[in-house]
Amino acid sequence: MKSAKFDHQRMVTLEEAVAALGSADGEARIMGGGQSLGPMMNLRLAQPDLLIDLSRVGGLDGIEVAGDTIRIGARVTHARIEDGAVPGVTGAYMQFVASGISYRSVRNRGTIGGSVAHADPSADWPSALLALGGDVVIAGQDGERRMPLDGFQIGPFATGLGFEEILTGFELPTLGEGAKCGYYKVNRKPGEFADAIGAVVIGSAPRVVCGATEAAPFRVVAAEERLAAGAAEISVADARDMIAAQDPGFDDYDLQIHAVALSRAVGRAFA
Amino acid sequence: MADGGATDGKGIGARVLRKEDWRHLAGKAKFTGDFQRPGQKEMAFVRSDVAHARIVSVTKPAGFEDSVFTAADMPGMRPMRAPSKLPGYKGADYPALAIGKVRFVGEPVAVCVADTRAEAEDLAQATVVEYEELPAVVDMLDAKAPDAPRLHEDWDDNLVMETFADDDFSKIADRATVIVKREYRMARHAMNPMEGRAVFAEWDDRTDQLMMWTSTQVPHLIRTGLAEFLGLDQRQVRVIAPDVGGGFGCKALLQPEEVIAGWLTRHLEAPVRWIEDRREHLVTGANCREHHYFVTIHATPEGRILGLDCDVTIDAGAYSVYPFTNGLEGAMAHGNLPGPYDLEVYRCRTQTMTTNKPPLMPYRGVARPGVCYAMEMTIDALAREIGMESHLIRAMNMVKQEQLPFMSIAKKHFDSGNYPKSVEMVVDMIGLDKIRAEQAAAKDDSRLIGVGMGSYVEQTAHGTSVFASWGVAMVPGYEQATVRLTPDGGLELRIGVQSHGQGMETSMAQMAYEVLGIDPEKVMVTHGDTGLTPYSTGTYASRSMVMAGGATARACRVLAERMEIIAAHLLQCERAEVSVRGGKIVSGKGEVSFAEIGRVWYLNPDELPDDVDQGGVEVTMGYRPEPDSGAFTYASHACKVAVDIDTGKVKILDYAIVEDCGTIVNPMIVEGQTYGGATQGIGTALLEESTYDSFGNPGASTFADYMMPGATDAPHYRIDHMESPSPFTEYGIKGMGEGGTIPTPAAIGNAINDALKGIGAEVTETPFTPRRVLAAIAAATQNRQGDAA
Amino acid sequence: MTELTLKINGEDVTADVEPRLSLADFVRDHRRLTGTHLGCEHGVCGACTVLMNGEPVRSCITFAVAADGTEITTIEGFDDDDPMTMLRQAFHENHALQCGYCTPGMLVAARDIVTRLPDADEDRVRLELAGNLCRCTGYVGIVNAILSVIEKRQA
Amino acid sequence: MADGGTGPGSDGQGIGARVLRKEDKRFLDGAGRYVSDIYLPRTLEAAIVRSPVAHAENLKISPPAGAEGRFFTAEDMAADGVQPIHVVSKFPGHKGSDYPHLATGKLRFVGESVAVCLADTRAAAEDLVAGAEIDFNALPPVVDMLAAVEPSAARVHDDWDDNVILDSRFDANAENVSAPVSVTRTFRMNRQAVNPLEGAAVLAEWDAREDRLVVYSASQIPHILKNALCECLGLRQNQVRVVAPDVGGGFGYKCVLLPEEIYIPWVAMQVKRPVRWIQDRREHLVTAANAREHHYSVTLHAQPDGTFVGLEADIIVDSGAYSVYPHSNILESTMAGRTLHGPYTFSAYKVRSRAVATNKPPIVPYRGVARPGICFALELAIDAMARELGREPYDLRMQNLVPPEKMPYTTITGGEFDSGDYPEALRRSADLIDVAAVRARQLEGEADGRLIGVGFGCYIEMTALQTSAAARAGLAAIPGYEQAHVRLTPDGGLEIGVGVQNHGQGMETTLAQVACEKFGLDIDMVSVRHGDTATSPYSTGTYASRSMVMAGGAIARTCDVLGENIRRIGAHLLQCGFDETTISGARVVGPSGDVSFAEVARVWHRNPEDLPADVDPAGVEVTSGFRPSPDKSPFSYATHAAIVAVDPELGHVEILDYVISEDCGTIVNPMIVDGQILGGALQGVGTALFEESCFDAEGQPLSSTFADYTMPGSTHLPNIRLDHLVNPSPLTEFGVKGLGEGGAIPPPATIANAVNDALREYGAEVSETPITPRRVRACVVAKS
Repeated sequence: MKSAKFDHQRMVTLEEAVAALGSADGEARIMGGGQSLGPMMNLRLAQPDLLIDLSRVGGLDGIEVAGDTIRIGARVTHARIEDGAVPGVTGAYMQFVASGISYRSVRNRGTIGGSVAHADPSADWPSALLALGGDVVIAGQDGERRMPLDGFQIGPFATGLGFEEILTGFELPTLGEGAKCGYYKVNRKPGEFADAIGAVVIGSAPRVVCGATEAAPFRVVAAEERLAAGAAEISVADARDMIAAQDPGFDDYDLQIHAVALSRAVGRAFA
Repeated sequence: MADGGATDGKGIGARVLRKEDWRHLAGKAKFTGDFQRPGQKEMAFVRSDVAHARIVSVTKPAGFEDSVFTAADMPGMRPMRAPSKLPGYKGADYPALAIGKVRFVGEPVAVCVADTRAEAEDLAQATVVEYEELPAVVDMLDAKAPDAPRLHEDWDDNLVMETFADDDFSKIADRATVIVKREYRMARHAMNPMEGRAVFAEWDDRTDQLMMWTSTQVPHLIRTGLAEFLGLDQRQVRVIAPDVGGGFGCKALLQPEEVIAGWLTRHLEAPVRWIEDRREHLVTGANCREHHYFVTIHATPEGRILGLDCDVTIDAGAYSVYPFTNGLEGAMAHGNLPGPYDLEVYRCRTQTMTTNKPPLMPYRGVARPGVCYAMEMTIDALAREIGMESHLIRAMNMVKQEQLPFMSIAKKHFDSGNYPKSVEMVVDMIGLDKIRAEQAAAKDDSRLIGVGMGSYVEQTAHGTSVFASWGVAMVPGYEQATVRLTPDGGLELRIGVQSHGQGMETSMAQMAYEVLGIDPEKVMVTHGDTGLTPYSTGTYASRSMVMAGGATARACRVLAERMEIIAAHLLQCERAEVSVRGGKIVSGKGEVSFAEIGRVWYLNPDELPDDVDQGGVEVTMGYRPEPDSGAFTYASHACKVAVDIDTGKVKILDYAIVEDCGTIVNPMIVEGQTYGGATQGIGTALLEESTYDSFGNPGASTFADYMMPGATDAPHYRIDHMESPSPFTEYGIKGMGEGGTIPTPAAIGNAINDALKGIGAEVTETPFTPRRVLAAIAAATQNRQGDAA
Repeated sequence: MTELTLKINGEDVTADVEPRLSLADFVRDHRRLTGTHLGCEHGVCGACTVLMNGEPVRSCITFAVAADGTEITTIEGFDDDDPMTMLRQAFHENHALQCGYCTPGMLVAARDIVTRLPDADEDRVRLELAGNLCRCTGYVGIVNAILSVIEKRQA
Repeated sequence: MADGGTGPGSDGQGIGARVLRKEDKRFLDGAGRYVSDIYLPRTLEAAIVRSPVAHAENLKISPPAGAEGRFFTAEDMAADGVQPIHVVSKFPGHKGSDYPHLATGKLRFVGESVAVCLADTRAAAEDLVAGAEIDFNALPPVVDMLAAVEPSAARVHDDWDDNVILDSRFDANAENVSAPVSVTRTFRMNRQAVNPLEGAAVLAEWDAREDRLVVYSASQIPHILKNALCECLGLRQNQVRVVAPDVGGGFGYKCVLLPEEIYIPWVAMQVKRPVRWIQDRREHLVTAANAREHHYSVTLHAQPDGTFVGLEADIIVDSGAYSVYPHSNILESTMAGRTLHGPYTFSAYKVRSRAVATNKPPIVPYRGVARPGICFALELAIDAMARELGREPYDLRMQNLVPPEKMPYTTITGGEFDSGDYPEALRRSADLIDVAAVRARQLEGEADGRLIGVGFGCYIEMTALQTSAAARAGLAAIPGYEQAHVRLTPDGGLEIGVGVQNHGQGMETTLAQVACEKFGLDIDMVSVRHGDTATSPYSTGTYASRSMVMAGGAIARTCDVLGENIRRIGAHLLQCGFDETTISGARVVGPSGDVSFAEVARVWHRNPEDLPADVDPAGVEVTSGFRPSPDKSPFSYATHAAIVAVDPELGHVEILDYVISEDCGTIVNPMIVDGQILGGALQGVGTALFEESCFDAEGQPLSSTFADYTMPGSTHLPNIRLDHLVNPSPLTEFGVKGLGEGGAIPPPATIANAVNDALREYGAEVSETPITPRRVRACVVAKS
């Protein structure tokens, strides 16, 4: 079970990296920690012709608070977040999410940027960050641009990134002390990809996400309205209706566990 | 015979072609140097370039301190110690790496480890050893001087050991009116197997064992020695002798390099190997023969030899070798000097001296080439003295067939044979009368023809009691063999001896065939691996065919009984009605193949009888001849030479051999062993010499200055066999691996002296180089001129 | 081929490797450090766990080229390491291994637990071990061994 | 006991001692040597072209570009005269089928070997695989075992008239099978993979000096593999050597012959270079989805008072496409049919068992072999009966277990239980789990809304398969007299050679303990060598929980013989009579003194001049053998009990408590016994809750990575509480019984019963493994 052949280029600047994406013949992929891409390449499910290695590119592993946003570099590892590198309530929420991602030895290599760019529907960050809201920071040939997390992921393994663009980081809201966060992941074994995710962040306005679907994670509108109206819990039965209303194509069991995840995420937010 | 061997010519006596040949012919044999392991390191040695000195300091190359090891850097590695119970024996521990002092040129002082041999040699070259030189003891006779320097400070002389036999000569004085005195020397040389010594060591964590592939004749002895000197349990050592490119004795002993490799691989946690190069071999392997004799024969005018009086000196080098010590040569000389002759009185004193040369090792023939040479040359001198053909003296004085078994004056228990007959036969073969006529008719007085012969008895496969009497560290007992029937009716045969050219993978299979009638093709002979084979002291002393062959026969007979029990059940008949015949178990009611037995035991045990031996179809059995005083092979060699008295060059014109090694297992192999041995004897007689200058520096460290016998030096041998089975051994087999080397120097020396008898010259020192021949002629001419004046 | 310079068990190593060569195959087949085992080659079983710059990583899904400039420690590189010495003894005494195949990765992960989480309790230890599969022991001996080392280190 | 270990000088390293494992150090140092760790110069790596479909015909293969001399197919093997694996059985009506090493004409399961590609690296070899093209006509696959028995089903083997490999009946007093109270249920235990952490691995070369093929393989049965290589490749036994070095777990998967173990060595002979193949995890999960998969419809008949009367069952075992060497493809179905009764008394028995062929990998005997399935079916039926009768499942079992006073007990199908107290095991586990407390807690209910349940599972396990039983099945490997080879080393240590293979069971320690028991010598002086046909006597190998009983017994017998020779020499050195000597503390003890083994060894090897005249020339190296007498098997047994919490919303099951009361006779090393049971139990938990090799309607495997196949992990079991009964077997040396497999047998039954106890208010019952959240939810939903 060995990867197919590919070329490997180590980049020193983002500009080089973007240029390499453009000039590559065949499929070029950005390699962050490689913890998602690595297994797929060993299984030959992914066979890029060129891997662009960003490990030497500066400025991708910073964490800075600037007013009401926290800027997090794409190359920040899950392990750093788990160890509390992100401050405040936002950090506490992200710390909880990070600690449930795979295993420590994977978290030491895996990066938040890689995870979101890879856009595996069952991964944690796409759902967790969607609940937080904020922007994705993207480098391209015309320099840097931002894209809201809302709508960034458009399907399984599909995002709004252009072919010649690189995800360089995130700008996330710094949640106030009063903010409430709840995250509930249904799986059978710690570290496994999720069977269902419920993510709830109540900052300025409630954001409720149903994740680990066949497609992209989505916000559950009815649930957000219910919470905005002051509710402090959502029953499983109600959650089933709310999710079903958005027609995610679940069978009864999937609908059930996503509803339970949502209901229990709300429970955790108010616990 | 009770055994079930069929008689279609694959058993004892058959000229079976060798099973081991093809891998060598295909270049696929695996010698120690052919092994590779990941991360393996190469060893190279810093060796002493002085014969005798104190080590003042060893300076390692800067930056490589961890890659160079001296004895001080190797805790837990003990000097090799080879004890002996012989009275007065002084054994000197042999340190694998020199401790404090060096005692011969080439002695390992430090070992260097690197990824390649070249890099390791770089380190050796860059390592500086400062010596405080001491006067060297180079010659064994000088070594006896009271004021001679001492090799070993704690000794009060340089004497390793003395033996005495001292009969009263007065009782023969009135009859023994002819007294012939001579002095002889046999030079030191090297054994030179084409594959030098080689060691590959690796620690196997899975079995918690030191794995050592080494070019040895005695894997089980090496295992025991390594365990002893590295402080390991025996179970922690596995020694494997893979294909071995010749041994001839120098691989029958534990080598410093083996101990060092064992220590290094364990402490470096990496495989290490050392492949001896030819220069290393010629310098550190200059370790055989080197005897000196004063011989006096007391005889009647009719040529009856009544008494033999001899002082033997043996140069044993600096240390005692494990396990056989450096006293073996002296003890053997003492016991074998009288040869096949029936004497009345025997006085013999052997002195084994320690010198600043490599430790003496038992080379093919062990001492007997020296004693045979001294005795046989003196017999010819007697013959010339009394004007009688020497073969008549030999025949007259030899132990007669009707006297056998016979206890010789040196306490050798001769078993069987007809010694004088071998003399008569070889005289016929060489055509003595024709040669005499040719000599008489000779016109050319610059090319003199001579004829000479040599006879000997060789004690082979001598067992427990003999070695015990020498009190060495390793006494052979009951030789073991394991036979295992395989599920398809084939046979695995495991023996602790080691085959390195003797063809045992074939001859041992012939033994199994003789007992079981199983095709040698279906017999796999496994040897040379302490992990796979039962214990054995190994291959030396011409013992393997007698001992391991005997054990194989015994084990096969037990296996036959066990198979018969199963077969009787399958045939529904009585145990007594079945017997092994021709690779089957047969009875009046039908027959069962070995394959059928294998199938039932392994695959369908539900068909086994209740009285089956639960030990199954794998048997380990042992064997020792009774008595174990040895089987005595003997032979007479005769040769015809031409001596060019202008150049001193000697040419062998004809060479005849009559030998008797009892029952012959495989004539092709027996003849091969004899020819090879005789050619090594020619090397000893005419060519091979490890010379030393007065400081103990070796003068022959390449094949440019060390002469090996080549195709042009070896004659077309003519051989004839006598076959007197030994009454003491399985099938009457006697050992014969060494014999070929024994009488050659004597036969050639006698032929030269026969050629020179007109001049009155005699050669008395091997090798008989042109220089020595011319010197002898010059000396004789001077004497005559002296007489004339 | 890509050139690669790194430290393995304290030794400087330079090599030319195919980019597709995994770090695990590099240490095993090129450096002959076979203590690192492959159990799944997709990052789940943990048998291939080694330290990169002191942190445990999956060598099967980390390409050798990604280890350029790092310090790698494999199971062969812990001979003078106190926590590992304690863990080895504890694994031995608690029968924390049967076939031994998961053991090297298990030990590297265990070392991370006892050093990073000096106060871990049984539940935490089990949670942290979730990324290392053992098919023989039922994890009982392994968990007990790690807990006993944590206890010793607290004393 | 007369043995020396128990005499003075014994330092507690013999039978029963908790000796730490001798083999640990190398593994802890990362210095174990598995097949993939062995390096041979010039080795070529193999990758395999495998079938992409479950069922097809007219297979055509076109080699990839640049593969000249590096690409091999069945045609090449046939041209060389290589024989296929043909596994026979003596059972009447058994349909045999050859197992082709490489597919010929037909493809019968996804992952079946089609061709071998060689290159300098595995990656390059996989490049070749990707370049190979195979063409075929797809056929309708036979995927489900129930559909497979339908007349309309496609045929896995064209020359068969149906897919039933063997249809066997095990009726006894069948006409009286029914009784007033009956419960009928159907159960399914799904297919899974064995998943040793080290997959299969083969490295082969022709060794010119040994003049034979040397095959390194991760095998439990090196000698049997050697037989197979000789049969298939037409080599003489003395032309093959098989080495099973360190092996990373086996569990049954490695006690059968794999096609790779034949064709990789054959390829190595063709290219005249070493060739290795290391199975990767995806290959394992696809081609080794070959364990369990039973279907039962069971009716249990009882008197109103709960006394069991009759047992009726129709069993189907999905045996996959081929028959494996040497254990065949009917071991599971026949064992299931014959021993469904478990440890209970029945007066009537009416059981039909069928092995059916499907287009899936050939079934292999996974740890527990059939018994996890039958235990699951019977024990769940018993709980159903208990609910039917309103009885505590615990009481009902008590009432029907074979009581100790009936030992030895002949079962309704003619088996014989040798010894034990089955009710006591149940009683103890019930006390440990505290049924009463669970009932009380159930009344209170749980704060988190989960449901609590308690369950039991009882079983008996026939260990150390006896000769006659194996002969009845006509297996290709019939165990006979197990051999051991014991050699006294020149320093008084022991080297022991055994033909069984140790891959985690700690035999390098436990087998050494047997010698310590006999001689009382320090265990550090004993080395146990195994796993190499050249260094060990013949054995059918390690399976059927037989090694400790058989190899241990053989070592004991061999030590007795060696002990006599040692005493004879010792007596001579002590100048006393042979009969006056005993062995104790590695010394020969006489009336006036003693002499150490080291001294005896020195005399034999180095100073034989001091040997007595009557010494046995066979010396101090002995091979002897052992078989239980009479030729019967010892039965281990246990009761497992568990408390679970079921999350009715998610269907998740958590094990809160788990206890085991077991009896494996005399315990050689308690630490290792516990380790075997605990490890087996977690595998049972995997079967119960997680592990499933799913196939779609086309027979495509859906669980080809650990992402789709859930392995039990460190969080899935609390610390099990273990309790031991010790009733020595009358049949064996020291009274030991086998125990390697037992732990894996009852967890599916125990956990399922606990889940059903938790769900009883819903009236819901799970009846299929693994008990996934989806399945739990399904039966909750169905009832509510």
